Amino acid sequence: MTSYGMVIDLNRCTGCRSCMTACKVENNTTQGNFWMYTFRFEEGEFPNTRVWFMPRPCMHCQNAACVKVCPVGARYKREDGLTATDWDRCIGCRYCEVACPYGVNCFNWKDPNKNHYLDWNDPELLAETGGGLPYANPDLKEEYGDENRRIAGGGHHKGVIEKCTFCVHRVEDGLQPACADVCPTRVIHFGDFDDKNSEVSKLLKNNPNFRLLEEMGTEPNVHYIGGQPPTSKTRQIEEVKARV
Amino acid sequence: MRKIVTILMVIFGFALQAVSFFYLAAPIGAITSEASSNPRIPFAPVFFIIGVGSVFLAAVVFELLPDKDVQ
Amino acid sequence: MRVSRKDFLKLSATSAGVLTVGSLLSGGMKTLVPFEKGKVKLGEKFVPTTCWIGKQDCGLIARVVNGRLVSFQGHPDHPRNKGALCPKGVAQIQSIYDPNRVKTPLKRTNKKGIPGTWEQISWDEALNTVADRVKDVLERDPRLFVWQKGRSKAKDFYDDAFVKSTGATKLHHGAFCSDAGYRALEYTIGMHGVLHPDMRHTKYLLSWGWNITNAGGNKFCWLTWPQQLVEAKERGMKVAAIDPRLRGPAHFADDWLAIKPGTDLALALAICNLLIEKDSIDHEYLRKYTNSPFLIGDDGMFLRADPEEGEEEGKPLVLDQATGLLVPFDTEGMTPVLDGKTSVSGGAKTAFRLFKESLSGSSAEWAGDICGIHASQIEQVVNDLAANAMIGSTIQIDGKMLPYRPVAIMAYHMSQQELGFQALRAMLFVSMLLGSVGAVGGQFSDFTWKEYKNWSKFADISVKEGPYNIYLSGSKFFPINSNNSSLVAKVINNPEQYEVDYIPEVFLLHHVNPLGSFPDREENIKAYEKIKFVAAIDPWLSLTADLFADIVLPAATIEKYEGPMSATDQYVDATAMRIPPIEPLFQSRGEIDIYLDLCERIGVLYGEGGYLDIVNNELKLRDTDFALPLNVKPTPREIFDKYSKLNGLEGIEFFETEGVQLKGPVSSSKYYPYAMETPFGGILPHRLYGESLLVAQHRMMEMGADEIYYRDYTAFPTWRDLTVESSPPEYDLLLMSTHMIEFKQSRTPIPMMIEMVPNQVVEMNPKDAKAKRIADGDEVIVESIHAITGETRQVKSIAAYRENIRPGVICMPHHFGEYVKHPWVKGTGPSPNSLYFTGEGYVTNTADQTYLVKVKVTKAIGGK
Amino acid sequence: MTTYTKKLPYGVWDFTRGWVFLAIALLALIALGIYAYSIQLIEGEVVTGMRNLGTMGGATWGLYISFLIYFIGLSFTGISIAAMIRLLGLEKIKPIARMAEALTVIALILGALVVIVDLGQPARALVNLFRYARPGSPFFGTFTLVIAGYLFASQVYLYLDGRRDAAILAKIPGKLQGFFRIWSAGYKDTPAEQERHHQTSFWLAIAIVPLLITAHSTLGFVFGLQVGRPGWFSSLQAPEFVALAGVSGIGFLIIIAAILRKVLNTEEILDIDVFKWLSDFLMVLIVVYLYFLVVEWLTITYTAQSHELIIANAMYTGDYAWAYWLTVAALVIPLLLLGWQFIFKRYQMAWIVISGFLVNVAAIVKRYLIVVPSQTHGKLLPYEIGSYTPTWIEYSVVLGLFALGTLLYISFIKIFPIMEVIEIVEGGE
Repeated sequence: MTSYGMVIDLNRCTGCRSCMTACKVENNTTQGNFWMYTFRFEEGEFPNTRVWFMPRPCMHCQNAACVKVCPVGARYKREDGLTATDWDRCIGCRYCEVACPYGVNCFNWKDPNKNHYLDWNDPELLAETGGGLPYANPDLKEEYGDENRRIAGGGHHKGVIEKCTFCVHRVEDGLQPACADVCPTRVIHFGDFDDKNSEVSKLLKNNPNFRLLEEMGTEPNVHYIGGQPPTSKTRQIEEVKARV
Repeated sequence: MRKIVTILMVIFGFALQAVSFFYLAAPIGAITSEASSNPRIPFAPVFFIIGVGSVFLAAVVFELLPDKDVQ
Repeated sequence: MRVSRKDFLKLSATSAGVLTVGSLLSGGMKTLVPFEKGKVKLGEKFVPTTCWIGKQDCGLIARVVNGRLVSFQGHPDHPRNKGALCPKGVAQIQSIYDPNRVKTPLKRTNKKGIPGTWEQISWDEALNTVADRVKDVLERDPRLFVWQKGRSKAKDFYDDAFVKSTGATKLHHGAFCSDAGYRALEYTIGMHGVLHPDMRHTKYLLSWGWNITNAGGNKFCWLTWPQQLVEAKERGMKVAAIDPRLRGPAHFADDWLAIKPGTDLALALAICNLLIEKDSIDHEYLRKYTNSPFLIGDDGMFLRADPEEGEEEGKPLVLDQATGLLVPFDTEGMTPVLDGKTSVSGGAKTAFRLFKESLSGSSAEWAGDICGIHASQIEQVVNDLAANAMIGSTIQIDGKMLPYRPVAIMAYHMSQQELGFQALRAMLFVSMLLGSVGAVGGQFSDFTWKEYKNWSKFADISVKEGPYNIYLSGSKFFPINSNNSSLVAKVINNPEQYEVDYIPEVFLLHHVNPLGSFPDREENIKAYEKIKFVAAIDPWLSLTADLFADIVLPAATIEKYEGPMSATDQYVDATAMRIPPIEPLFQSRGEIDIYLDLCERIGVLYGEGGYLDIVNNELKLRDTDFALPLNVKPTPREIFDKYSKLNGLEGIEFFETEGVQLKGPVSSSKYYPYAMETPFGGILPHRLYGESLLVAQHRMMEMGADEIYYRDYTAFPTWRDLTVESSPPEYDLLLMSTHMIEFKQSRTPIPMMIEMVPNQVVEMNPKDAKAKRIADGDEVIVESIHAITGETRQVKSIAAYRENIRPGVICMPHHFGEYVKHPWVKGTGPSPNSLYFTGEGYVTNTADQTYLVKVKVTKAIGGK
Repeated sequence: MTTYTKKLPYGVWDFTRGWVFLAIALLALIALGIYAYSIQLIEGEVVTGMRNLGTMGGATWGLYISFLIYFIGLSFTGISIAAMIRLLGLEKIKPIARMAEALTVIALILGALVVIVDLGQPARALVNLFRYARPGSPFFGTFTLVIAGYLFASQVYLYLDGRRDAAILAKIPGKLQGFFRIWSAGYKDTPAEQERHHQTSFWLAIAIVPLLITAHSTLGFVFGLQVGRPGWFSSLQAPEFVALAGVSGIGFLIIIAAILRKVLNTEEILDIDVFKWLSDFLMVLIVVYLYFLVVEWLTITYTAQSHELIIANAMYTGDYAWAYWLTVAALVIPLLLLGWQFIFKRYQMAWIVISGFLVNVAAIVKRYLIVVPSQTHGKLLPYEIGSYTPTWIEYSVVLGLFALGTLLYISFIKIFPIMEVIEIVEGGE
């Protein structure tokens, strides 16, 4: 068995948000949709202030609230631990979004072609690129898994939900997710928890660790080391105000 | 006769509901694999609705079906 | 055919001499990712190239699918980024395909000073127009031609060659960066750099104004330093942050001294004083390698031996400990007195003694009051420094016993303050007293100990009588001069005040945007109105170009040949190139192409002393088999092909397939000055005592320069009250500008980044805000005042509560405002540059810009 | 006793000018709704005020879902009244039985529509729901039991109850004669048939009561089972939903009955006793619901679990206080009115109707309070507090749905007697 997951080392995180950007480029997510989000936190009062950072991918919970509530089975668990979203099946009821305690789901409120930052159909650009998003990643529209379902978030269909896929298209290719790959200080470690010799298993074994909102019983596959979970006293600074 | 049809319909209705709810539709409970996101047979939910339908349709049958022994 | 990405990497590894960064572990950073790319799909290729956004030129691997750039990932073998990338590095893909790029050469059709209306013209017409104007002024007076570039994205051989072949006046951006720091280090130890540690070994680091999580330190734009820092932290290094704002050092700081901006000199002096008091100083280093034992006469000059023939002045004298006689400082086998005086010639004292005396008042309490921190915190830092410096200890590196002083300072933009030059000198003194300069784990400032040209220049600082050139080099105003282009603007606006007898006519702006990037915007606008012809080479239409350019030439971004770039991370030596993953978009062209054509049309391309000749020289191709013929116009690819061959590679193909040429670890004998056959490469003695500064001061006085110009030309750094502090009391807050990693060093508006930080904010401590009845998120008016002229400037922005900023200080990040013609910069708010001033009181004694001004913040009435 | 010869009773097939004007006005509103919805279809739901939770700081469920609960709530009455008439033999409220049943059917239709309106991919939904719907999802109940089953059941009920009247009216010549004949399906009103109908409706009633409870509970579970949203996770949700459904339903029925009483001038049939009963019943339900509110308030504030508390503060004192206290007022005032009438046995139509109206205001606002605050303020991670303001699109669509419902109702009145017909005596006396 495989059980993919992440170990995120808060000690090393500089909050640079490279992971967020790499995710956006790799998955061509539209404006306002952040599958990966890095919190920038502040605690305490001057001069006893603390500033720290926390990347927040989808937790790919083993006991995922979103999967339970999905009325049509568009959101499902794979044997390898990934929580997948079939963007061909989703009916856009957004039940997964209200059910998820981590706020990782992104709905396509708008036609993605009208929501990709710049006018990619500018005539002179058209002559160069033939139109459409120039850096469109071809892997995203493929089918993945034995079930052959389109879960790599290539759709960005209007009226469909989407979220972090752990870059399933890269993982099935033997690569790690874009966020883990790009991280300047190697904060994000991706691997198989069922493999006792994997980097992530070792990190987990050798470090005190926690999972977000453990009390929700969602059994996240994303573990944190080198820090403490945010409390009600933790203030977010420089928050990204996602807009469509 | 009329009673029988009606009762049969009711039984069939509830049975169909139960079966489609618990066995034909996507399994309830822990979801660990892609399989559990699909109904065991396609359009299982329709069977459930048919079940509900037939239970109440039984009432119509009960009232509308001509009663031999009255004739 | 299917090549696996794995092979691709192996290939690069092997052909680079079986070196992968993995094997050269720099700071133990794991380099190759746990997973390798599987199959390369049809129509897909991976092109190794070099990032185009930042300053440190990270290695990239561009994924190209059917001729389209799809993504960038970090080059796993590149020492500087080891497979990682910063947010801009990843996001630049958006700006490459940005439909708002300048697509064709443009010619202005309306009057200057207002947003331009443009006519698309052919390259021919554009180049000819520029060439004619340049030729015209060159014939009349080369001084009328000014060239300026924002930042060279590689070895600047090709623009240097242009400047030299045309004799243009070259302006920099450095005066707005850390040049005062460079000058201080060049003056004191002859190194071209500021302050950084030997991260592999440092145990205690003073992160002095280093914005760890957002901005670069010395030499690197950003990524490499945090990489080495986290490794060092995990190794157990302790970090004390000296910063008015904790956002930068964040959780990496073990201690936080929330110092008042602009007072670093006082703190440094106090630290020096305390170190001397508790005798935690490296006597041997100070005696052997600095001028601290030199005897200083009461005129402030060195006592010198009688000049031997050939010398115009004699060797400085020291006091021989053994004999008590005055002997030349370099007498063999003699130990000079470090802290002493002599009765001869009216009681001369050693430089060190003078320094000690000059510090007598600089107690922890004294500095604490000035810097707004507790004396105990300063004492704590001093104790940690003393404890960790382990003065006298040595360590074996590559079989050599070297001094081991694992304490250092990381400081870079610290010099952007009124006393910047002397502050950096004083900070360096801390390391010098501890003897950590060049020691293992100690204080470094450049990657190799090569003498920088200014070292000898500064031995005798020339102060000429006017008339001066437009940036006043060697003037009585700014004898040490960092060539501040806003000061140039001021000069252009009042030439006679600065004894300048001409005004330049033709400006060529190479990806530089003075109006957008530099304070002071008003001065610059006024100046540009006086310039007859302005041409811009730029992929985007900068504010400057939009308002004042006559011709705009579209430059390519990453899609061009450029280089060579050093790829060193200070421990591993490597070279890289920028390789075009796709053809230049639109009608844009690489700058080298542009300069080649321009020079040809100006008539300075061919022949001796021509552009090609200088290129040969700069790339060391001259007089080799690979020299460029001086009568044929080469392509950039040919130039780099020759360069590659010269450097023992089969040709440019090497870089086109591998990207990085790994040359192996920097040998300790190159890295550690104590391991060189002549320590410090003979760049000695280090100038604790700034005799030539004093000389310069006297000369300036003689020439009748005002005190404001000469007051900081002192032999030792001396604290004085800052000009900004003389502002009216109602301007009760200090504005300091900051960098955000989303924008730091980025030269273009990247929508993805702007989305994350959509607008300017005024970060202030809730205590200050509440006192002014300003709520978090309120719209506020920030008004700055010029302490001398009383001029005020205003911007509107939004208040943001921050507990990580010391009360009394507010911060505004840079890179906001409409600095370029682009839909995404609209409504991003003001730039702090519109609040800053330049010129006397707001530049250092070396003409470097300060980013500090007094402001008052009020809640905007009827704000949206 | 009134006798009818040619004319159909209760204004059936009698299109007065007032009726026509009303119909036209309603059609206009429906058109507006359709226009608004078409914009939403083309542009996507960006035109609504809804946004993502988390980084967008919005509410991803808004007005539509609030009204889904409201409409399903309304449907409560029809069936329950009908069932009670059968099971408790409440003959005196028999006159309003059909009004109630019609209300149920139409409310359920609106409920079904408003779900579709909320979906991002309505076309897909129509297939995928029938194809993939998972019993594991609390929505399963809403889609199947509530909307399909419940709708079907109430239609059967309406149909069977109408047969006798259809049979009577089938005797009267006119355009609708054929229609009535089909409806009556050979009903002769023989004692045997009457007996049989009594049996059926009795058993139907028995079968329906559990359905009633499950239906309204499942809707409660849609929220009550969500541990991830502070303010939602509560075993009280289901019973609360049932209770509030009753309150709004009865309230709405009172309004309908009162209006019809006027326009069909049937004061003598719909006498004050009917309304007495309704008002007392409503009063009881209000008391029950208020009890739930108090319990809710106690549990949240007493435990003071930080996230729950944020919601609580938002509702009791913060951004949503206005709405919360409006709800409370709109429940307490009717309670006082009705209670006062109950105690002094002095019943006044005006007060009863006002109460009916107020409790519906309360019901709508409370549904909004159930849906929205837990999304905008119920952040378990330190996201920014969000906000949600519906856009004109959402208002127009909801208004359109209301108009549609009304139109359906008044149309039904025109093709079928809304109250039980009194037997025709040939020739009369």
